[in-house]
Amino acid sequence: MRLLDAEGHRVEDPRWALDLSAEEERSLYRDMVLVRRFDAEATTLQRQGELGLWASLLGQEAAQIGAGRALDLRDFVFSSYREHGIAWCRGVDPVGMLGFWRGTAHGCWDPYHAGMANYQVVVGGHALHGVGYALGMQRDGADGAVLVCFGDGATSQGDVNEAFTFASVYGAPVVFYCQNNQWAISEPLERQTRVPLYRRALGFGFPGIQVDGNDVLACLAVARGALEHARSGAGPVLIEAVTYRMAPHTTSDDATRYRSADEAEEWAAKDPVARMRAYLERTGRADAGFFKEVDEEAETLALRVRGGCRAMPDPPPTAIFDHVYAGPHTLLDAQREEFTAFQAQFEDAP
Amino acid sequence: MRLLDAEGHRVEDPRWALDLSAEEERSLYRDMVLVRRFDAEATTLQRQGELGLWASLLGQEAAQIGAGRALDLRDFVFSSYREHGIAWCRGVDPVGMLGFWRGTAHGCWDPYHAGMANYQVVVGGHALHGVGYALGMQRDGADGAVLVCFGDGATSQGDVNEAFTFASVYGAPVVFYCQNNQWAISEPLERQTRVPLYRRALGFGFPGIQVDGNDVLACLAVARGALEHARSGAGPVLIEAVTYRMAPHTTSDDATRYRSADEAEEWAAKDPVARMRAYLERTGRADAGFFKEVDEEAETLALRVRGGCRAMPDPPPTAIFDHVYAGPHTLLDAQREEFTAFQAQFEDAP
Amino acid sequence: MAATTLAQALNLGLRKALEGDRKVLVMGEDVGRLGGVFRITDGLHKDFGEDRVVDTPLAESGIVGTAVGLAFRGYRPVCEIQFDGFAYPAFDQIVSQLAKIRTRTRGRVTMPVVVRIPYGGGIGAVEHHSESPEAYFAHTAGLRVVSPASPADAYWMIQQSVACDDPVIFLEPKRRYWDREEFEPGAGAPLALHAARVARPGRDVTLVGYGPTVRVCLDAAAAAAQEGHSAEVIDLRSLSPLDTDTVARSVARTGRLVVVHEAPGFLGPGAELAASIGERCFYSLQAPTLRVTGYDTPYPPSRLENAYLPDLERVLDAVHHSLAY
Amino acid sequence: MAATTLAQALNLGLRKALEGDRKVLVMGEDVGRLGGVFRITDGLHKDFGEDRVVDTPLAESGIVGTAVGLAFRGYRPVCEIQFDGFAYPAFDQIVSQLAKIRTRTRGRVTMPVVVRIPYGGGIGAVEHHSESPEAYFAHTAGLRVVSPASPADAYWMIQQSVACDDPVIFLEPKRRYWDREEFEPGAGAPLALHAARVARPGRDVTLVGYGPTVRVCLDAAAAAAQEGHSAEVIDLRSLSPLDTDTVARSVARTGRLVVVHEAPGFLGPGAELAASIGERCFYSLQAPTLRVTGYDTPYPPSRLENAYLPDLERVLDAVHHSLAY
Ligand SMILES: Cc1ncc(C[n+]2csc(CCOP(=O)(O)OP(=O)(O)O)c2C)c(N)n1
Ligand SMILES: Cc1ncc(C[n+]2csc(CCOP(=O)(O)OP(=O)(O)O)c2C)c(N)n1
Ligand SMILES: [Mg+2]
Ligand SMILES: [Mg+2]
Repeated sequence: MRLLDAEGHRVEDPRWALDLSAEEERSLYRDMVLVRRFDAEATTLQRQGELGLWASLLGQEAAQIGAGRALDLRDFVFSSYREHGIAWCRGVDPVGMLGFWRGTAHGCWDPYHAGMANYQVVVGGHALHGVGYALGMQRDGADGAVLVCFGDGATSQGDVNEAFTFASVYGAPVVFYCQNNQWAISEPLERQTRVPLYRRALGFGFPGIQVDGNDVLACLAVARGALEHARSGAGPVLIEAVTYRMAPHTTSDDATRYRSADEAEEWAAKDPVARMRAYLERTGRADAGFFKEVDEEAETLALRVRGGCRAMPDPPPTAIFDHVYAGPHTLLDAQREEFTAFQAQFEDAP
Repeated sequence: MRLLDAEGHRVEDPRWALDLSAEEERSLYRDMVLVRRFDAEATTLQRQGELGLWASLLGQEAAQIGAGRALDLRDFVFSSYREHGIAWCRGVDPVGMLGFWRGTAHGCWDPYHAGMANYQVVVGGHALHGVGYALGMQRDGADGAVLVCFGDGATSQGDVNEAFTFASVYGAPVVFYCQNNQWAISEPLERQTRVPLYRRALGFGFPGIQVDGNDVLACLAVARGALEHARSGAGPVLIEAVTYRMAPHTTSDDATRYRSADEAEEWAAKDPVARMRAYLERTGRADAGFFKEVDEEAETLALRVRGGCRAMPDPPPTAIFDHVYAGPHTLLDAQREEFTAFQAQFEDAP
Repeated sequence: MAATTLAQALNLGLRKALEGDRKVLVMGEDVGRLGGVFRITDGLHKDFGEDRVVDTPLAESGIVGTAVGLAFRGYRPVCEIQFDGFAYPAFDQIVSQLAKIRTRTRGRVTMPVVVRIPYGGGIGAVEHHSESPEAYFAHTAGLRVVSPASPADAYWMIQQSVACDDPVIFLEPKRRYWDREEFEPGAGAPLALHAARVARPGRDVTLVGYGPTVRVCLDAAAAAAQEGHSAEVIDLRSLSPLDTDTVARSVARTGRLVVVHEAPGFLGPGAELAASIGERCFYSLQAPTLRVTGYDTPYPPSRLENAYLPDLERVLDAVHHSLAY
Repeated sequence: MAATTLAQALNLGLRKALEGDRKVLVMGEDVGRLGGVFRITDGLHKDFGEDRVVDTPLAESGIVGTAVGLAFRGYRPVCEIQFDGFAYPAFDQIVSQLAKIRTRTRGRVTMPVVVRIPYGGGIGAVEHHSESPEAYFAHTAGLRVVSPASPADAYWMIQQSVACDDPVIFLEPKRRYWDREEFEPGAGAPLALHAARVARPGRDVTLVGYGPTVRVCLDAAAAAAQEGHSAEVIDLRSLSPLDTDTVARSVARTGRLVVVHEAPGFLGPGAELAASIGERCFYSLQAPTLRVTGYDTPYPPSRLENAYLPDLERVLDAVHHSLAY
């Protein structure tokens, strides 16, 4: 499924009508540029030692902004560690996202406030959470849906397939959103599947659809449709957004060990941000002033992120013991006390 | 897929030519009668306290004998706890099968001798073993295949789905054989899936086929075809044999709590043994003498099983410590010594 | 006031929990129409409906994983794992998710999930139906682990566990399901969920058990009494946190400690008690803490389980050894 | 003879194992072309081919489960789990299958499978990348559990583990991957796989560590020496079985034991040592066994890990406490 071809020509697909104002289209572009700039800044901060690690979304901006903008306040998201663009759409402060990568907290935003759970590191571990949350919505008579985001590699995990079964059997309002970025660290798609991933859903008894993940309009249209389907009580949908991880897996990774420059180049030509820009330019929906404005906004954001990250304080060491249990716990309470006493000893020292 | 209709009329299916001699067909019937009799005897032995538990295969004779007879010496089987009929076809002594249910041993036949692993109790736990074994065959250049047997309920387990992925990605010579007997203890098929189970395979990129599991000819033909497919290097196949668990889940279960007499009756009309008998009778491939002979053989078998079971000795208590490790292990070796000394104390007592 | 079995007491307790809070759900394999293979949820499906008493697909990770999601949404799921040996497919969801989500979210998301697991041996079952996995869970930060040994405790503790805002691994001593006790459901006030209980007072040696081995300890104490030794029996009731105060108070008096459990001894709960009581009661201990436990082998076939399980003879032997120091 | 890192030593050992037996396979996520995220399998894919150094689908249960099947067929798979926190999805296959198949089949089927797990903290990583799951495995009958602390041990122990006919959980102290040592690969005879080693002799107190904490113990011993206390340091090397003989011999002389590990203390390896040494050395112990361990919390975010991990100060403090008894 595609609504913009690689050169940014609008294609019509009668099944997926999408009627956006020029302003809405510009704002999709704006979001993509901003999260890309944020992402680049985070990579820099990692190189400067401000972050321990960063998993770049470079190349996946359309997939994430498209799906992220299809969501509304009724919905809830469970994602992996790479969905900064979705978090952005949920209103999570980018500086806030960095705490996890800096090592100050495992979870750095309020899930209920954002309508999105914190990053999940265990590949596939959150798919069942999404289904469970959706079962809760079902029981509550709520009219939202859950978006569960994971990668191509995650489809091999037992938990993801169990999530497919539970969602299908109970007709849970879930949209599974698989960003197939062609790689799971160093392993190409062929190590996870021999057929396109969207087909997995059919074997579990619900619809699967493949979308051009570098086409923000298509991602938005398909995600909207799928969410509507789920919200209406018609059960789960699997979307496979075909995209590309343009950066290494994380800042710790060296992608040159396992993939060719040719491949990277080929996908660079399909750059999702450039494609949307070409569309906006060609159709005259945005002018040079707009692009300049967005670029400036991106730099301002980068500055704010840099400053915010550097200013982010370390939590006090006793935070180790916080929030492990809701109620008292004799063992842990004793350990915290001992710990505090032991630390005090050093603080008293000259 | 079906080669015998419910009344025992032979149906031709050009994709599944099956050219059996009358003798071969009679022997399929004989196997079904014998394992059914064995199964009934085991149920009796359980009631008499000779066995702790028994999982009856009643109703699944065609599914098991059909697949079991499709195997040859090159192949290897990984099964769950209900595949007594498959074990029978692998030449496992029925008395030997009972040790597990009597509580004298967890594994009561030599897997390498039988070409079949011992019963697996963890639902789905063995599917990956089958794939791994098949990967070994592949590396050895062996020309056999692996048959992995499990139930409808097992298809919900993560491990079974991971097995599908591994088998598909590596093109492993495996036939997944799902006996869909409509129930997982008290849960009907709808609690595991909304679509026929054979379709699951398609989503993983390999063929799936549904067969009438109460038709021994069809089961044989389809299993033969699938094994040939796998052996030839063409990768895995999933067979869904649609059958019915005519008995309760195990001797501990009370099926009247969750399913209707109507349903049982409906399936009784599709009895796999009766169907084959009708075919043999109608076509004159077997006469009354044959049926009498088989019935007598079944009684002899039952007698032998009864006697063999009752005579089965308990292992010595020190067997607890046997075979836990291949080599010495200081902790366990010390425990065995202590245990022996402690026991000796009581033996010395008057 | 009739004698109630432990199984019935659990059923009553679950019923109370379901009645008391509409966010409470019961979920698992065969818990619905069948009422569970041990009938612990008998009748609940009929009375509370299939949205609250949920038959799940056959997948333990799926059960616990969706329970985590339901808890995220404000529900209080009570999961049943059919037998101890089938808890392991859910291990990742229990250890990496259920136990850690509260910490991960800095307290923003609570996980009031109960995972009920019938555990232990002695019922003549086949492989994987008789295991004692408590050490795995007790070692896991973020979980609470409890096990009732009597019908009254079962009745109260299941309700306390459901009411608890932390995840609770609720271990049911399956060979005691049919033990009877007279008690008045709803009457009286229960002991705190994590408090140990002196089940029989004594002076010479402290016997500590939980779940299925409390009875074994009581029997051994009775036999020891016949020999003129006074054994105090403590029912731990909770394995995480452990009520070491109660054990230490007892050992401070008796000077001797014998711990009895079915789980393998190596790195088992007995090791922890030996370590922590060793530290707390160093000067009062007259003998090393002795452990009477399952051997460090896989659980044996049922015809050998009597030799595997800690029994009166082995406990008594340990008492003699302890007293001989 | 050049200084070799622990990571390189593992690589050399694996290479030797692959060369020595064509049934040996290496399998896991990213172990092929990438050479593993820690480069432990660097170059092996190129030299031994993709049938022997196998990139697997992203599924840990699948990795261990297929390894079990391969072992059934006569292979000797060496599985890599990418990080400690990702071992749990494979827990059922490890605990209910890998560990038990030999017993289940009455010795007819052996399981010469090695599961390599980089473990422990101290590298500034995100959640799930710094855990110490050894207690789960050491408590599991049927497994052997070892952990090298030095390059030479890494080189030998990985080969011994591959040669072992039992399943071995091979724990690699990831923060020591880059530690260097001079040794001659292939020269000399290795210590037995399950033997502990006195890493530094001493008289006053015994410090026991393994994997990443051996260095912490040695540093603490050096600091203690400055204070005039002579600490003996033992590197356990094996957690199952535990070489309690070597520890008991030391404690019989020193009378004092401090155990140091990163895993949470509650029901951790330190508890087992306290219990078994308490039993073996009851009359020689001058002080209770003290434990310096990770706290009983989830592993904290990396900015707090220094406060979480046992360090010189905490070990020294325990030494002082022990000596004060
Ligand atoms: C259960 C588990 N196993 C292994 C890892 C290590 N790991 C982190 S990301 C990753 C690859 C994930 O690939 P994919 O699902 O395609 O997502 P992507 O990173 O491409 O977005 C792996 C193997 C993990 N985090 N969790
Ligand atoms: C992992 C696991 N969970 C639960 C069980 C308990 N149990 C035993 S058999 C069974 C139902 C299996 O149903 P199915 O796969 O359809 O096989 P069938 O018994 O019908 O042959 C269950 C839930 C188990 N053995 N293993
Ligand atoms: Mg990917
Ligand atoms: Mg079934």
